[in-house]
Amino acid sequence: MDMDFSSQDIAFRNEVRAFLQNNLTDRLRDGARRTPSVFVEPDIGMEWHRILYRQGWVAPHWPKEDGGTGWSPTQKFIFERECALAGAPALSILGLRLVGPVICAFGTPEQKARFLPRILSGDDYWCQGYSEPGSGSDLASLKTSARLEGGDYVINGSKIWTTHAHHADWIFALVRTDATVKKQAGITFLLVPMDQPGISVTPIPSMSGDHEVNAVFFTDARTSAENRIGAEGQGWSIAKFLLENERGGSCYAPRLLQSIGRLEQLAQTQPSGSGGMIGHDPRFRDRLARVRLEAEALEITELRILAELAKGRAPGPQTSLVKLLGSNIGQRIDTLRLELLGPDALQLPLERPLYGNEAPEPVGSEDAQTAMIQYLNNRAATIFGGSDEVQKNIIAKTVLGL
Amino acid sequence: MDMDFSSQDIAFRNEVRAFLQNNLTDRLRDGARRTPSVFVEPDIGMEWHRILYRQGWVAPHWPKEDGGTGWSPTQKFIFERECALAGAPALSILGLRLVGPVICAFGTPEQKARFLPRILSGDDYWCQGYSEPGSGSDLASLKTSARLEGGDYVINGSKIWTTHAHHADWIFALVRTDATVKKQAGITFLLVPMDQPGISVTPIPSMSGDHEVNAVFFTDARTSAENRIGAEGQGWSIAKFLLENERGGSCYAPRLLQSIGRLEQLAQTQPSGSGGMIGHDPRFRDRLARVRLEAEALEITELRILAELAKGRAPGPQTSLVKLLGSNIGQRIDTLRLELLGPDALQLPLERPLYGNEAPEPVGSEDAQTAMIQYLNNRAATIFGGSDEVQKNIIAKTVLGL
Amino acid sequence: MNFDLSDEHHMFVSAIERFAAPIDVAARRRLRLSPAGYDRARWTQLADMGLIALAAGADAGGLGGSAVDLALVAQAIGAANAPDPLIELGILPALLLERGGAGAALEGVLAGTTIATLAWTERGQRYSLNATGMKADQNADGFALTGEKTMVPGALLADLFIVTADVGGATACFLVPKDAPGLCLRAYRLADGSIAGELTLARTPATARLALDNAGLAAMAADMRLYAAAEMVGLSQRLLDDTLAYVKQREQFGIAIGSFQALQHRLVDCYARQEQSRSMLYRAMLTDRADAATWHRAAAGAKAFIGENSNAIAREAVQMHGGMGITDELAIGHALKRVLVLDRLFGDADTALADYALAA
Amino acid sequence: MNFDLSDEHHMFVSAIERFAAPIDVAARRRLRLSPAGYDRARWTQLADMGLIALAAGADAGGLGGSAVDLALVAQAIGAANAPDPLIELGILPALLLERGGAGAALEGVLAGTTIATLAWTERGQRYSLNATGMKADQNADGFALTGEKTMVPGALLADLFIVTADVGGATACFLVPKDAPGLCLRAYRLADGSIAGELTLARTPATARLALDNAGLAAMAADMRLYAAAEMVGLSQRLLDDTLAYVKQREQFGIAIGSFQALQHRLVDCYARQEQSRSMLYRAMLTDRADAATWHRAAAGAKAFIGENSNAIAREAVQMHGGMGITDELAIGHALKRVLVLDRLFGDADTALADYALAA
Repeated sequence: MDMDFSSQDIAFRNEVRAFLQNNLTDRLRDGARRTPSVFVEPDIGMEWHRILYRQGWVAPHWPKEDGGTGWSPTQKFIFERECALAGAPALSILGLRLVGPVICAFGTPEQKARFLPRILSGDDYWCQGYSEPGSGSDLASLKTSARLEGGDYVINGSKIWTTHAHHADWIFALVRTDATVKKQAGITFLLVPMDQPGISVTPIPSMSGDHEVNAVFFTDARTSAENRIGAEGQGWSIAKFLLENERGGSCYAPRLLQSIGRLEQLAQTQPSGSGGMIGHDPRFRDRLARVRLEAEALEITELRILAELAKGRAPGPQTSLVKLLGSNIGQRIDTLRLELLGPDALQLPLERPLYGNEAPEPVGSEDAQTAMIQYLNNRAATIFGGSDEVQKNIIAKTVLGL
Repeated sequence: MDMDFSSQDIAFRNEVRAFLQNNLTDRLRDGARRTPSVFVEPDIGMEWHRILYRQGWVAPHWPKEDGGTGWSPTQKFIFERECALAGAPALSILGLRLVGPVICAFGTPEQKARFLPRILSGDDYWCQGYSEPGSGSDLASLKTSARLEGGDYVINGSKIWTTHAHHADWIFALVRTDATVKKQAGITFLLVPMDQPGISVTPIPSMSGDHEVNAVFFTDARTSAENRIGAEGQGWSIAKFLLENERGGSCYAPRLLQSIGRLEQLAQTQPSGSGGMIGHDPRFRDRLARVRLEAEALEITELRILAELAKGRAPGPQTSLVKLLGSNIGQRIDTLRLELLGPDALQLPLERPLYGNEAPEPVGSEDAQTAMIQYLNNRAATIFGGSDEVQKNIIAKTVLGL
Repeated sequence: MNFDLSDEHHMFVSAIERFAAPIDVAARRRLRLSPAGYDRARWTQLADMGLIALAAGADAGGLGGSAVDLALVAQAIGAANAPDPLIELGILPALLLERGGAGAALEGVLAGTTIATLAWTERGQRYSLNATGMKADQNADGFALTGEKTMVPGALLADLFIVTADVGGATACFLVPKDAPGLCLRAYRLADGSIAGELTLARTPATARLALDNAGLAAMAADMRLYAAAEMVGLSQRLLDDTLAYVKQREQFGIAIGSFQALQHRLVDCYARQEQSRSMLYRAMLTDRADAATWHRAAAGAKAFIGENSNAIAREAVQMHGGMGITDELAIGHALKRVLVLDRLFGDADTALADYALAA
Repeated sequence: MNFDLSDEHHMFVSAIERFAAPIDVAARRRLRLSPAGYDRARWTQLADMGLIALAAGADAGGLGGSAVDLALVAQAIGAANAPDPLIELGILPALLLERGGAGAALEGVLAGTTIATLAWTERGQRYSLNATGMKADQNADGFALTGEKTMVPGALLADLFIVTADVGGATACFLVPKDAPGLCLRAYRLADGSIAGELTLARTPATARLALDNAGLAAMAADMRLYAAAEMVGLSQRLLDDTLAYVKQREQFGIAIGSFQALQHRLVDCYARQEQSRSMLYRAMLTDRADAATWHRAAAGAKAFIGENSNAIAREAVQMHGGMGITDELAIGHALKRVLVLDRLFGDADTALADYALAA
């Protein structure tokens, strides 16, 4: 038993580190650090996207022939980890992790040629049309309909929680093309251009004051039948393929440990108000230590999954476990950050972005300026991408056999 | 709004206090304090029972005409509270709180005359035949059968978790007299003498080393048809009446607060091993404070229920809430006691009783000698008398309307 | 023993309900997004209802409400998810000005014509009441104040600042009007949508010193802890009620999500927390005030206990509302944010719990 | 990177499984209820399997097992719910005697012919390794010991006591045979059914002093924390496995109780705890030992973390077993009690967590 990387993997890690050192600018790092929403703002995210694109590293999860890197699971893990440790912006997963792999797996050669290069280059920005007002965890009950008219699908209905719809060029959407069959069997997967009169986007303000998600309304919106992925009625199996990717993030620990390290630093400089620093209060100190232990354990849990992957075994629903643990540990960190930063952490600025020249002056510290926004936004971590309740149902059934 | 007792109630409280001062001997108090099992041992319990009997105070929950005290809900509460505060032994609830009220409510005049005086005097010790190996929370699925032969019921089957069956003169049992009807409709409530060849009692050792509960086996055991309470098939409604009484204990807080007070004292004298006392460790101190707050809140929750009762309103399923909270707070106290007493709390003596001349010498302190036994025994608090899960189902349905 | 509301209490509560009813979530958002985070005209209405005057005795021109009255009012404000900073900008200055003998200022506060606010928080002092970053120097004309304060409630509404400052090692309270020389205010938004401020004074003359010592400040803090706890009890009741209603109507997989046992048991835990919070509020507000230490301890314990419960209920309310819970379009998010602010008013849970434990 | 067991590890684990299999719960109870709480013949078998010898290097007559080997053995003991005090009476004295240079005594310990135990706990010192209640005085013949110890493991089995004592402000280890003059032992039963003792020495001559300073003792404690954590991981796996099996077959209301969603979600929480515990164990046992501080910290953190998780799983296992859970007739109760003891071996969760946090 050992938890060491091979010498080849260490050489790869050093290559990644050197690349990050040379290409990850302070502006990008600052933008990432001071973006308290779940998704990074497109200006920062796409700048980093294009740098990685030029390096050929933007799509580690794609097949090599479609523009992927051809990395082993361990290399992918190392890359993700090093990016996290270096404080790189998170890329938008919508094109690269969600619709991209779907097109790679289910698209025709023509669809691949048309869409994949523009996802890689960052020329197209994507959003996801899955959830509907009445269909959250019970996704298969979705109602948005599409009917074929000539060579086009005509789409009516609405989608909700559509992240960055207001930035997107395309939406990939699950639609109902047959209402007469079993609900899962009547669903089709369509790619739809956003820039058309049949689509309107309404912001849904979050309680943090951010505008990330939207409602998207389709009123006789159109897309060519050529933009259907797979066959009619195949949408549900494509959706499941995609959800596995969405839930497949298996590298939470590095970012969590980075956040904890920052709190440990801050705890040494924040006065407790009764002499000494907060970090010396055994109650706070122990809470922070307990979260660190949880994140350190998660780091190994992730490595254990990686070791399975590297042996060519499917990790299966263990990704649900990582999602469950990672999001909950993140929320505990958010709570500790609020505690730690005291009265200053109550500020909730509404200006965005909080980086760059236009950013408002923080009250107290930059950490305090974003602490509340992070706390509020990150309540979503246990809701979106498969809620805690859904993950627990999955694990109970598939892992525990209940 | 106020939380004060009336002057009449205060006069009553003073009367109870004076009585306790004069009658609750050190031997009884010591026996109660050093009995770490859920039920007090009969020698201690029955001695106190007989003292209360002579005073006419042994059955506050019975109708006055059957030997009850005629007290108001507030007076009953005050009595229970003062007994707890004075460290009086808990009486066995089996006769006084469980079968007694059933006989008062459902018994014939002959049954009342035969059984009630001997419960009051303590001449008969009772046990309860409800649960069966296959029927726990789902009590109505019980299988022990009784058929009428001449003037006797002949009983076959088994009961489990029968507290103090090895001390009992009588058992009250739910039996199936008709297997052809809906399961609840075929149940009958019988009183059965224990001293007969058809009954055998097998101890079930608890993990604390105590012998409190038993399995009771019926092999053609007999009881006269005169010992049936209510009609054949009425057993389920009687059972529900009785369970309401069992769950109806609404005075947990005084004993909990007594236990917490004891821990607070101990925390000032137990060295932490790193200078100072455990009570000065802010982590332990805060945990203890949090439990105290929980118990202080429960005290008012109990008073709020009492205020409803005193106005003649039925408190209903709020007793489930008190049971749920009281048992969980008790378990938190048990955990803190183990923490507090350190290595000494790991002792688990198997000798019983731990009071009186034959008692083994404690290691470290008397508190340490019983801490582990209490911790282990009190795991039952959230299981017996309606488990946490059952209580939550009840509250969800009847209070929250889910 | 009686835990029923009196007729008079019912009257307060329905008055607040009527006052808050027109402010739905959209209106609440608009109000909070306005530059001062609140509306002065609405404040006048609140004062006209006598709700601020409740906090002062009849001799001082008030209505002489008891701590029980004020706690029930605060609870009703919470239950209505009302946007009104009654406890910070109404009750708090009224208590201080009456106890500190500033009758003239008090009159305006009770009438709602003057808005006064207490500037006590200092960055380096966290939740402590001891002023060290603001010094008061005595001169021929009285006192001049120099230093910094943060998290001053209602910064853009206030006409009058009550500023705590160090005078020879003790902490005293001074009155400083908003247009005083050397006063500089930087406003910022808090989680509950209100506007707080960083206040800098440079040799700013105080118009008066309140007749209030450290013990008087501690008593005010105990009062405020009780009222913050009371508002949180109201808020968590609202959060729980809204969540129960939601899980009964929201369907997934063809059935109401409230029929899922895992949610049911968690909702029972929330219900148990809420009942315990309410009991703890009653305990603290009915505690005999004859002995200051006992009563301060009860208030500290109640705030720590209720803060923890309310936060837990708020988090569950958001989780069970799913995506809707994290928007700004339901009462849920607004109530959660207000709980976060109140939980830190005059000390967070750790601070209040330590005060409770150490006072034993 | 590789988290699979090696062939050799598989061999250890199956050897322990075979050894433990005949000891069902009834046999375990009988063994634990016997006067010494254990059986010397069984101990000899354990030694014959080489499990004690694993703890010492080849030079010292052992099999030179690594910390990983020993942790996996301890985990297997836990998973089998075996009644064998391997870590306290096997690994612990072997480590101490080897590191302390007591070759002759070590030989008997590895062979299982001598049972040695460490007497370190003092009532007034709680979980601290500092001896203050036992003094060693040097005289012409060597050292004489006077003082008291408590919670000495395996008190009625031990032939040899390794006693920590104060020598001029430092803590040192001395060997005292069970028949030494002035030695007095009072045996008592612990929660896991083993027999511990209170040891009193009165001018009792030590036969040797180990070549071990405070740092050596600290290293031993770190090792023992790892092995206690490993046994707890095994125990909690057993508790979880048994509970999963139980809820699948136990029916109430006509269906398996494992189909109730509230239990399912709690079992997922237990599963998550168990996976995290296992990861933490791997982390600690694979931590590079080159830097003592790093490795001691990892062991302290692992013990605190795993202790908390194992206790939580044990409590849920009892609750979900209902009445059966609180009897002495299932592995559940036995495993819970062993977890309670191990969780306090060389420091309870608070102590270990503080050591971890303060070493940062």
